[in-house]
Amino acid sequence: MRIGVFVCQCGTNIAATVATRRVVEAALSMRDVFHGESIQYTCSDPGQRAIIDAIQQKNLTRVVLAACSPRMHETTFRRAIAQAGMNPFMLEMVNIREQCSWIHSDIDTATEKAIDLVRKGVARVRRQTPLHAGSVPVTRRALVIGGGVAGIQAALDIADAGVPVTLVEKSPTLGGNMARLDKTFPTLDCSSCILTPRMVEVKQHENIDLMVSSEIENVRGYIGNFEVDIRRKATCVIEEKCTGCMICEQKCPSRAPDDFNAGVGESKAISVAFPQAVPLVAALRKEYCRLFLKGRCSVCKKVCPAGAIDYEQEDRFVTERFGAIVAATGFEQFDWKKAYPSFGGGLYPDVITSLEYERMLSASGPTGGHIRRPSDGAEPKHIVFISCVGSRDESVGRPACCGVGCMYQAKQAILTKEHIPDSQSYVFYLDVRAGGKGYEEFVRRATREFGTIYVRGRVGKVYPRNGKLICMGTDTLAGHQVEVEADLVVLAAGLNAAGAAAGLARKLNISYDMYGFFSEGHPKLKPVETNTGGVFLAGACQGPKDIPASVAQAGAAAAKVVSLLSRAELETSPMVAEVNQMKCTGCFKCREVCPYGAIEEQELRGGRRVAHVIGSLCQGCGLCNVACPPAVIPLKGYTDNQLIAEVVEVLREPEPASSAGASAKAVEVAE
Amino acid sequence: MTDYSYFPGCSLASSAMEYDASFRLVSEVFGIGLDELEDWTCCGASPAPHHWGGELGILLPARNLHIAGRSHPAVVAPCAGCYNRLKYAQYELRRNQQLRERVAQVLREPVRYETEVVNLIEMFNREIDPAALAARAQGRLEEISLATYYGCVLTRPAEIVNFDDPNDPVMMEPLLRAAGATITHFPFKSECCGSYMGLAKKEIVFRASRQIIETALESGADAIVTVCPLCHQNLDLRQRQINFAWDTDFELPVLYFSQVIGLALGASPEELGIDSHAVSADKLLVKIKKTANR
Amino acid sequence: MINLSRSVSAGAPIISEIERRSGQQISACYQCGRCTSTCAGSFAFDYSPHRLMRLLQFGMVEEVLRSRTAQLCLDCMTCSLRCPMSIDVAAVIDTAKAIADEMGFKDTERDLRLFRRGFLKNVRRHGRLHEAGLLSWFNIRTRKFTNDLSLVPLLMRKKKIHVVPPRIRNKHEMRRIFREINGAGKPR
Amino acid sequence: MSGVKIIGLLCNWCSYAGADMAGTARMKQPAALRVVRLPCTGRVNPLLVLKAFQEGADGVLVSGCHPGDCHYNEGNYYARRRLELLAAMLPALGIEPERFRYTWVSASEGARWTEVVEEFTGRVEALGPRDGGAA
Ligand SMILES: Cc1cc2nc3c(=O)[nH]c(=O)nc-3n(C[C@H](O)[C@H](O)[C@H](O)COP(=O)(O)OP(=O)(O)OC[C@H]3O[C@@H](n4cnc5c(N)ncnc54)[C@H](O)[C@@H]3O)c2cc1C
Ligand SMILES: Cc1cc2nc3c(=O)[nH]c(=O)nc-3n(C[C@H](O)[C@H](O)[C@H](O)COP(=O)(O)OP(=O)(O)OC[C@H]3O[C@@H](n4cnc5c(N)ncnc54)[C@H](O)[C@@H]3O)c2cc1C
Ligand code: SF4
Ligand code: SF4
Ligand code: SF4
Ligand code: SF4
Ligand code: SF4
Ligand code: SF4
Ligand code: SF4
Ligand code: SF4
Repeated sequence: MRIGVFVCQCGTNIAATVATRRVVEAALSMRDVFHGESIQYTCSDPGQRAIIDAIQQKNLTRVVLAACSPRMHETTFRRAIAQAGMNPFMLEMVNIREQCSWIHSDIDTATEKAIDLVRKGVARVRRQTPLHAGSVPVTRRALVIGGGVAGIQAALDIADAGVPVTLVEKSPTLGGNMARLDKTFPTLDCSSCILTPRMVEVKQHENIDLMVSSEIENVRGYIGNFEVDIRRKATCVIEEKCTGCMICEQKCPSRAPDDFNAGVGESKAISVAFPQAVPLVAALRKEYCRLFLKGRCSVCKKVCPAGAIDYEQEDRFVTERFGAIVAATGFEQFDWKKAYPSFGGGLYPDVITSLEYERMLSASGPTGGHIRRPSDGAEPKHIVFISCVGSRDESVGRPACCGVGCMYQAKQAILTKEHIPDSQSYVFYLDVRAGGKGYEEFVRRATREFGTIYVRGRVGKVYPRNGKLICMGTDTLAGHQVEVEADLVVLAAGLNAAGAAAGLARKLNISYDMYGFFSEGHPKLKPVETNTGGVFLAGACQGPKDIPASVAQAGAAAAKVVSLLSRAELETSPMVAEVNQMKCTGCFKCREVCPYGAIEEQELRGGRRVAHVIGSLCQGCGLCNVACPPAVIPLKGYTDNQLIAEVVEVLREPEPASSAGASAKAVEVAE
Repeated sequence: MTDYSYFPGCSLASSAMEYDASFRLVSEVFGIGLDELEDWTCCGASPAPHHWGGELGILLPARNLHIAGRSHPAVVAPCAGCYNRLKYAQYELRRNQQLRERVAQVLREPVRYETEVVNLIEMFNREIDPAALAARAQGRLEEISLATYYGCVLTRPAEIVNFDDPNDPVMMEPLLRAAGATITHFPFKSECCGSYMGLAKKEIVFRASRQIIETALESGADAIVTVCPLCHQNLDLRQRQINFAWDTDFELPVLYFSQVIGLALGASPEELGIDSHAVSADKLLVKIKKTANR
Repeated sequence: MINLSRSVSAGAPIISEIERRSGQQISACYQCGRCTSTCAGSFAFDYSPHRLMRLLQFGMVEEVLRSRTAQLCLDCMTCSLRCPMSIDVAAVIDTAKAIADEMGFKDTERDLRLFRRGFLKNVRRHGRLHEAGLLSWFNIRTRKFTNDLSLVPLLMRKKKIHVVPPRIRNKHEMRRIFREINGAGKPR
Repeated sequence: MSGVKIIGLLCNWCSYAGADMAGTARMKQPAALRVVRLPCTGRVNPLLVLKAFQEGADGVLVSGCHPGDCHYNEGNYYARRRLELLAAMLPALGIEPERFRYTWVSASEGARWTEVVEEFTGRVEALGPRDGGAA
């Protein structure tokens, strides 16, 4: 056995804190280590070359690389050593950057720790056996969850590439939040004008199967082969028959909140979400319907000219297979009411959220595009916009920036002036974040062309006085307390992931942050991937995002999906469990714990029933390994032997490095 | 060589006489004729545009511009303040018909306002060939480092005075370099010296001028060169007051541009009025190379 | 406490007058403070230039018109030169000063006003500035008899100060110019 | 130098990534911890923990995904059950239970990881090296 140890300097990232030469010398005194070398940038071309050369010249059979996190570069280096003709799994990376040089300052301490880690790596790689990747066929069909602008874009891009897509949207229509917006920054083009044609395209696309009023019930499987149960919720309307004539809505006697209009205005128990909805069908909400609550009505059924009403309808479940999944479930505004009693906590009808205001601005909204105070329907003249409500506020546990507030406030102030020329808008802000292309210019227009007064400071309190809402604020620039007697107050409430995103994340096996936003694989290098293979992210479900960014990310996710599904087969990880059937007692404790149903019974020739791991299903969690009473189902790459050796070696006091041993083997330190 | 109408302004006729003397001397050497405006009056300086509605800020310079219109195509105003006032009046008269009528009404004559207004730096640059100057200077200033100070109103507002780059004026440099002098890197060349606050609000002058002197010294200059009598007053006449107020011990001579050119030509400090400054220029003067007379 | 909903509309007429006369747009200022950073006089002001702009944006006209800033500004235009939004701040302040004069706000920086008035009176009388006359007049009026006295011997020695005032020929024209301007508060 | 050595058994998907994040953000930490990477805390055999103590570890820290967030759906539930049992056994084996900790740190919680390391190292240092363990 001939092991090579390579110690990366990562420029000065490692070398400034870890004496890499000392690490190499220490490594050379370890058993079976025949080569030691310190490399400036190992992942660079010459760095990889150096490893390959050393393997070939010194006939190395195993490699330990002390560098950055294996989560970063393990695949890079597996590929490199495979090029040298070695089995790619005979590599062990120990992390002396994230776990050493970057978190310690003292060179001796860091070097000593790095040596311990190398010793651990050597111990482990000595017990490594060559592994060979298998392969599984890929299902050439994609699932997009969420029908906002991001989901629409992703679905269209994938479908245009010829890959069939199922788009699952939980509400009765496509469009998401963008459909609620009036005009959009920074160009002020009309939201529905640009979105509606895309929605229609989805509906008509031959490769897209659109499922509205549907949700994901359950996800099984893994990259290339997911099996998903979809719940198609009962709407009591037969989608294929409904023509969207809205007669039912007109005649329905039961009032209901208007979800689409963000609660501004009212709707009916049966309704079409909005006139441009796609698909244009009605949906009935049983929780508001007189028939379901009191047992008497059926008006809609009587009036429907298409005979589309079916009160007996029940939730249906369909199960489909997909090779890849794009989550595009978007965002919702955080409920500010509890967190901000100082703004009335929801008691003042004229304190509204920005999304509610969007509906008021929109010509298709409940006020027909007229700005009206909810309390008395009067046209407001002094409108106060408060930014960062539930954003950048640690006292309410929400430190993040909402990412879009500054921009849409500038937009709303501009639109306000256009709607009511003799109005005056005020924006209370912390700092105006306008990082995009053309954004700063847009904000400047709000002040210069539309006379918006920007006041730098948080509002302390909003309270009613003489029919006005007094906003007590400050302007830190003038150094004065200020107050505005407002007619209407609009809050830029912070953003959360869409409700139930956390539940979906669990089903998809991806992680999420404190706001429910899904975590990307790497903030820079894998912005649309997740840590679960085959699951991608698009739009505001990953974090606050405006439309251009949502669409860009959706396009990127689609490209990832298409490239994944362009392959007929996928390589599977060989780091799976394997039963030593000779010693298996057939207790099947392993099968009980396996989350993937990867363990089956097999009958040996003598009739003995033993466990068998289906390699393509096993995900390598190791639960069975621990559960097995006689310990005969090792997880390859993480065997008990290996783990114990790591622990033992890392705890062992190193014998003083025999310089003789070191010099006996050639020390090569590339500086 | 061209002849110029010459508008000295109040300062050059009194507290800045040495500026007038040195200007005339250099002009004479190069054969530039100076025709002092007949019966000129004050340009209005800073107070005029800022008092009594500001109308005086146009009328006073307009009267002088009008007189200049009688003789030569260009009028030279060495004082930066006068120059700015004349340019300002001209700019406003050019674009405002009503104003022209108003001025005509007061002057009892249609106002002549198209005479070209030039500064002394502009005039020297135009009329003096650097090579000719170099030939006459014979490297007299080779040991001398100068901080060229332009002040504020000479270059501002750029769209009105249209003189050099307001952010980094350099027009003094070609001639000074030709005369052999080294120009230091002087970041305060167009900051304000405190303007006319010397009498009523001294602390502003003390602070502003102190920074200018300090930075000029830091730049390694042996002297500051200026074209503005008010700047000169603040930097030279008040240097002792500044030292007293800030507990500094500056001793940095401040010379007019024309005086420096005069020195390059070999004129004596007395002829150029350098001895009339508050801060002694002796240390600088010994650095001037003793060469053949002009 | 500034009540924005009132001050903004109350200040609007004068603000737009300032904007019209100065040719500047107050709302263009985004409060970066560069004007103040570069101002030679702001340490002596009550409102630094950017704060003065802010007060104007908020319609706080009276504060601005009564401010010492409006009087003390040197009109050096450094702020204007450096403003990233290309606002001629000096012109704004200058206009405010003019309007303050017209509206009779006369309580701030009396000495400075006196100086300017004395200067112009001096010029009216002699046609050209009589520096010695202005100095002694100013010192007597402000009762600061020793102001700049230390400079006098030097000036005398260098013959830079003239006891006899300058004379011009066309004195009536000078008188007429001063007579015919319609500025507020000018001496009759 | 504190002189104690701590073994960290970290799930690749959550805590190992969280530790990476802390490193990337250069959050300084005490140096006593030596990390062993595992696919899941469900792979942690209690015997491995005992082995670590037996070999002289002064503390053992197991950290994985938050409950419900396991990359393998439920691995951390199994881990929790097993490790709770283990923790209960430790005193009988003469090991102070404070020397063992089982916790959750997600991939985005670099700061929390740093706190956990600081807090746990502090705790183990207060107890000092184990008798008969690493000097
Ligand atoms: C007040 C306001 C004004 C704005 N103005 C602008 C602007 O002018 N310009 C601009 O560029 N951006 C603007 N934005 C941002 C813009 O709204 C977002 O960038 C955009 O809507 C994000 O699109 P999305 O598809 O990612 O998410 P969404 O629009 O939120 O769409 C998500 C979709 O997924 C569905 N869904 C959610 N959960 C599930 C689930 N579990 N299963 C199935 N379906 C699900 C939802 O019903 C929805 O249809 C504004 C935002 C706000 C709050
Ligand atoms: C000082 C600074 C610090 C930054 N720090 C961060 C940070 O900490 N984090 C972060 O996320 N981002 C940071 N950024 C931003 C980051 O650098 C950019 O987002 C990123 O580099 C953009 O990558 P790119 O490939 O689009 O462009 P580039 O990196 O500019 O690459 C463009 C390439 O195209 C080549 N090229 C140009 N024209 C042609 C042509 N006509 N034909 C052929 N080739 C051509 C160029 O030579 C170059 O190699 C920073 C930027 C700056 C300026
Ligand atoms: S391999 Fe890792 S540690 Fe080495 S240079 Fe590359 S990034 Fe840095
Ligand atoms: S359900 Fe019937 S009445 Fe209602 S919209 Fe559809 S077709 Fe019209
Ligand atoms: S049954 Fe009656 S109440 Fe229910 S949705 Fe139909 S019309 Fe409305
Ligand atoms: S985008 Fe603007 S409004 Fe939203 S939190 Fe950030 S700074 Fe505040
Ligand atoms: S737990 Fe072990 S012994 Fe029992 S069936 Fe599975 S492999 Fe065989
Ligand atoms: S390691 Fe074992 S428990 Fe985990 S997936 Fe594979 S077979 Fe199932
Ligand atoms: S013009 Fe006035 S405000 Fe502007 S920099 Fe000069 S002194 Fe300051
Ligand atoms: S420099 Fe211009 S933009 Fe900046 S604060 Fe001053 S006036 Fe406003």
